Amino acid sequence: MTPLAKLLEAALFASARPITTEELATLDPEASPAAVAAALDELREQYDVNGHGVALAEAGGGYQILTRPEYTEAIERAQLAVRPSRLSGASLETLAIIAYRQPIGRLEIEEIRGVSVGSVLKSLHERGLIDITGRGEGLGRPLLYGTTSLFLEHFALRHLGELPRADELAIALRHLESATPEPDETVPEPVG
Amino acid sequence: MTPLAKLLEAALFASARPITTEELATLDPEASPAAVAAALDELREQYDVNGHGVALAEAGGGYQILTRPEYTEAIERAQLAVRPSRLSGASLETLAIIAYRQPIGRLEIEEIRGVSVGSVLKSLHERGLIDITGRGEGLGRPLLYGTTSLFLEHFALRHLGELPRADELAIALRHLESATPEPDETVPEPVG
Amino acid sequence: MAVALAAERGPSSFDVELPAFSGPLDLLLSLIRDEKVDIYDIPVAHIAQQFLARIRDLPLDEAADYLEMAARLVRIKAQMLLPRNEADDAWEDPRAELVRRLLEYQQVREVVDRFEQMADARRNRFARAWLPEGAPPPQAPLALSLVELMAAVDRVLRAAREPALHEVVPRALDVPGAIEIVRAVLLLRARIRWRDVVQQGAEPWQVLSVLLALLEMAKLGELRLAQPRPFADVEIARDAAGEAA
Repeated sequence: MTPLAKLLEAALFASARPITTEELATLDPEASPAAVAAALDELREQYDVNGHGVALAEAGGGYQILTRPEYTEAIERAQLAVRPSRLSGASLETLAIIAYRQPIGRLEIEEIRGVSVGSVLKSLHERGLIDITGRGEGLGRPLLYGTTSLFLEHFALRHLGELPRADELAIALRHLESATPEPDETVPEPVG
Repeated sequence: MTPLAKLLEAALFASARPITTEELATLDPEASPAAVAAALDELREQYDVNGHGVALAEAGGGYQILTRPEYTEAIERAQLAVRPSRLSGASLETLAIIAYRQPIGRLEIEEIRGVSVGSVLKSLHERGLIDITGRGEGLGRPLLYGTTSLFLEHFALRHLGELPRADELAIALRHLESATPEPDETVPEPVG
Repeated sequence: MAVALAAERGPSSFDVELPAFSGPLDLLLSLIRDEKVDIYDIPVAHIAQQFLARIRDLPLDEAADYLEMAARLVRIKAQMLLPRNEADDAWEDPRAELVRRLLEYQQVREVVDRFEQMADARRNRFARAWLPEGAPPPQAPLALSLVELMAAVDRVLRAAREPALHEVVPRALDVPGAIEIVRAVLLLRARIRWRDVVQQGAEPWQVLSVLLALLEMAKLGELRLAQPRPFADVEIARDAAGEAA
């Protein structure tokens, strides 16, 4: 392996989170972006061709080393590491809406989900999957939410452009967008 | 690499602590102690002979994978060059009020912003952008905040008088603050 | 959350079943599927009855979201019963809004299914767990621009001055505001770049406002604009004539 590939490997091993290419480039000020890209290719090949228990993965705008899925069960059985718990359905629904509609306020999410989402937003924020990205216009200047790089990592996405596209879904989003603008002003009368 | 060596590599990578040979043996119930020892040798050799940025190390009665010491310095140096972080909208608004209206207490900031700012003040203080500059008059002698020299440094300003539109904005903010709560107070005097 | 609570309460008929739904829309979709009805032609009276039956035993604190939907269904049912003129072209199906929401929600569920697959694939791979000890990593340097600070002042003034009214009209361009910001920054620095006056993640109206402001100021001779090569960052230079301050 070239010295640069070794350096990148050491840096990736020293981090639990993905490292962006810009950050990798700062490791060796002499190295050109092309050289960094070549070294990453070299590392990937080393892991894939030579046969390793780990592999180079891309997520959240950066690179990280992850174990190969075929060893997960054995590692968990030996109690050497534990898989993180799954997100609840309520969290996933909220996250899906934020991912596609960001920046988006709480009321809008509640309008789509039909339930209040205060505590779900709080827990997603605490887990670092969403962040407050600004304030909206209008009454009370509501907080707006967006997804974080940890969100991308959680779903092994390189960037938001890799989200399942609307036209891949059974019901096209465009269709709905055009019908959306009507705010739900006609709140039903309380039934007496 | 043999399947057992790959499994050991994945486990050593995913574990938060060094793993003993007994624990390594539980990964594959079929593997004999001799086979585990041979796989460890194979992994060590793979790292040493092929040239890697990491190495197999023995410590605390167990094994772990460590980055090679010659890369430590470069990795630490690169951590210093991490991506700059940005202030949130709420922090910026609070900082702006303090910059133009210092010295100012928490309550006055909250009157202008309409939300509580306790945690925002704490984080601005931790970042060294604001400091406590004194105590105000009145109930409880509230702490007063002002900006620091680090704040000026960030904007390459020599003194606060160089802030754009300093007079105009300071007056505007003073209006807001005194106009909001007390209806009995008259229009503030024009500032000379 | 609701799942755990209700499950603990034991096997009283609906309690156990209901929390499997993540909300009233989920329950409604499931009813539509179970009853094999056309989502575009929902028999509201029947579905509303089923819906009410399913939520009857929900504890009040959990039922609020469901009750709102129940009220909506009852209202739609009533509207459907109103006599209407056959020739009335303007008649709008009272169910239209509900159908729209159901379709939208169905799409969310579909995305959730995909998300679950993606998350499971990622969960099956471990990241590095052991990390070298040492001093905590230094705090990342702070990116802070004067433009951001000025924009914050603007927001403070705007938010505090304007009575809290709901704005329905989309945000108009704010060229004068943008001119003031560019002017303030140019007062301090003779040469700036596009990035210095447009915040990261700026909304289209903000970008447009700055663009128009720059063109206007260039026309007035306050600044000069240059782009060294295609797609390069636009350079903004204070014009000697505008350097009055």
